[in-house]
Amino acid sequence: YLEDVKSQASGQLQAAESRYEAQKKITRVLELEILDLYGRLEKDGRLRKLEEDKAETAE
Amino acid sequence: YLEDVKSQASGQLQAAESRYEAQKKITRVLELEILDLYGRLEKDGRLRKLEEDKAETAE
Amino acid sequence: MTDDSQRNFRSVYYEKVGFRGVEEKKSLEILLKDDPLDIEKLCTFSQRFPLPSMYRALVWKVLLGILPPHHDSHAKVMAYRKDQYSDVLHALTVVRFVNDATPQVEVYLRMYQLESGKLPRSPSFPLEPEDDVFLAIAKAMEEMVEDSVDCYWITRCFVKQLNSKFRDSLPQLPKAFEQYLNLEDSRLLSHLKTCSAVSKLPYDLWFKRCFAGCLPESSLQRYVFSYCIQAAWSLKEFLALMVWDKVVSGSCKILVFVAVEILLTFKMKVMALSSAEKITKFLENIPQDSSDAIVSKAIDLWHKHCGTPVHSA
Repeated sequence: YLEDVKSQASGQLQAAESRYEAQKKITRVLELEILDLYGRLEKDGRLRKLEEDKAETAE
Repeated sequence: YLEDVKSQASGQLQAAESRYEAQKKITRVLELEILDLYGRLEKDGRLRKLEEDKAETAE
Repeated sequence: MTDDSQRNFRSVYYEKVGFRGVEEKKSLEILLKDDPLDIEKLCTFSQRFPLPSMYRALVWKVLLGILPPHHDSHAKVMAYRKDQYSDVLHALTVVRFVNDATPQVEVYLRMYQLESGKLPRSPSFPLEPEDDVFLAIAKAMEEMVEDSVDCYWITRCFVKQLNSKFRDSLPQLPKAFEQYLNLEDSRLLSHLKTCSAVSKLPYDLWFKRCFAGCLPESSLQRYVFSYCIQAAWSLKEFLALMVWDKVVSGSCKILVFVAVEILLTFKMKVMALSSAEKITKFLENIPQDSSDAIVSKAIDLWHKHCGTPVHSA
């Protein structure tokens, strides 16, 4: 009976852990996405700066 | 002793659940950040598009 | 289709869905009342009999470890599984990997990739060969499992089982295929060898995808229609399930016998083809009109060579 209680608990614990692990994986993906988006924003910013500079030089 | 095992199991489960909740809070923060960054990127994109259009009209 | 194979097919299915089908359903119901569930007995049952469709998702979830053996835990564990499903799905929409227009099987693939740490940097990156395997299996699974949470979890664990439990045995299957084909029809094997076709057979389709998308369904429709109604099987699930019940419950060897049976069924055609390319191409697109009995005969063949699993219930 004791074994039974233990195995039942471990079944639940496993599912709870797996839900937590998935959440951790999600965090990692979101972090990477943020880095990527910042990179794109900066590139965009630089690009615009460059174009503005060019426009000024042309004037 | 059985009670002991049961309370230990429920303690472990609770710990796993609170780890999950904590991680989920992090996820939510990151999500908001991503939404914000996408918003800025899109605004930038629209802005540039607008400027390009203006430039074309001016030509 | 010869009279003989037709008779064989019929007898197998009268047996399966007739009175014995009712008995089987009852004995499965008794097994499902056990608390905790006896995984070993459920395995043996699935190895021997096709699962009634109303219990298939439940038995598969238990056998694949998605649900624990204790009935009391099912609701709680399934709630965790649902959370996990919607968490992952939601994250994928946030990073714009999926949207409302994304086909369901692709959603499953992205979820699986995220969970296994293999999500590419961009959704526009080309798919890996293992992704195609996943998609093929998910597509077949989608036809059989209605609930999308169940479908994702079953596909995920099914593919995981192929990559873990069967990782060492799947590469052995081509060798076993050769061995059993030699026992069943050595002339056919020598013909394949003469054409140097043995190494070029569609092993990936057979053994990595477990025939997902390979065995035609339409021919079955007219043929097994009445049986399906009696057994409450939907037509689409019929073929793959007969095999996949066995794979889920722990035998990937059944795949070898399906492959051998395909060769035996199309022996005349294969013998008439003289190049490896033609043979492979033919086997990848089995004609729709004559493969009705392949699976049931394959199961007979499997039992003949490997013995019938003892049902200890």
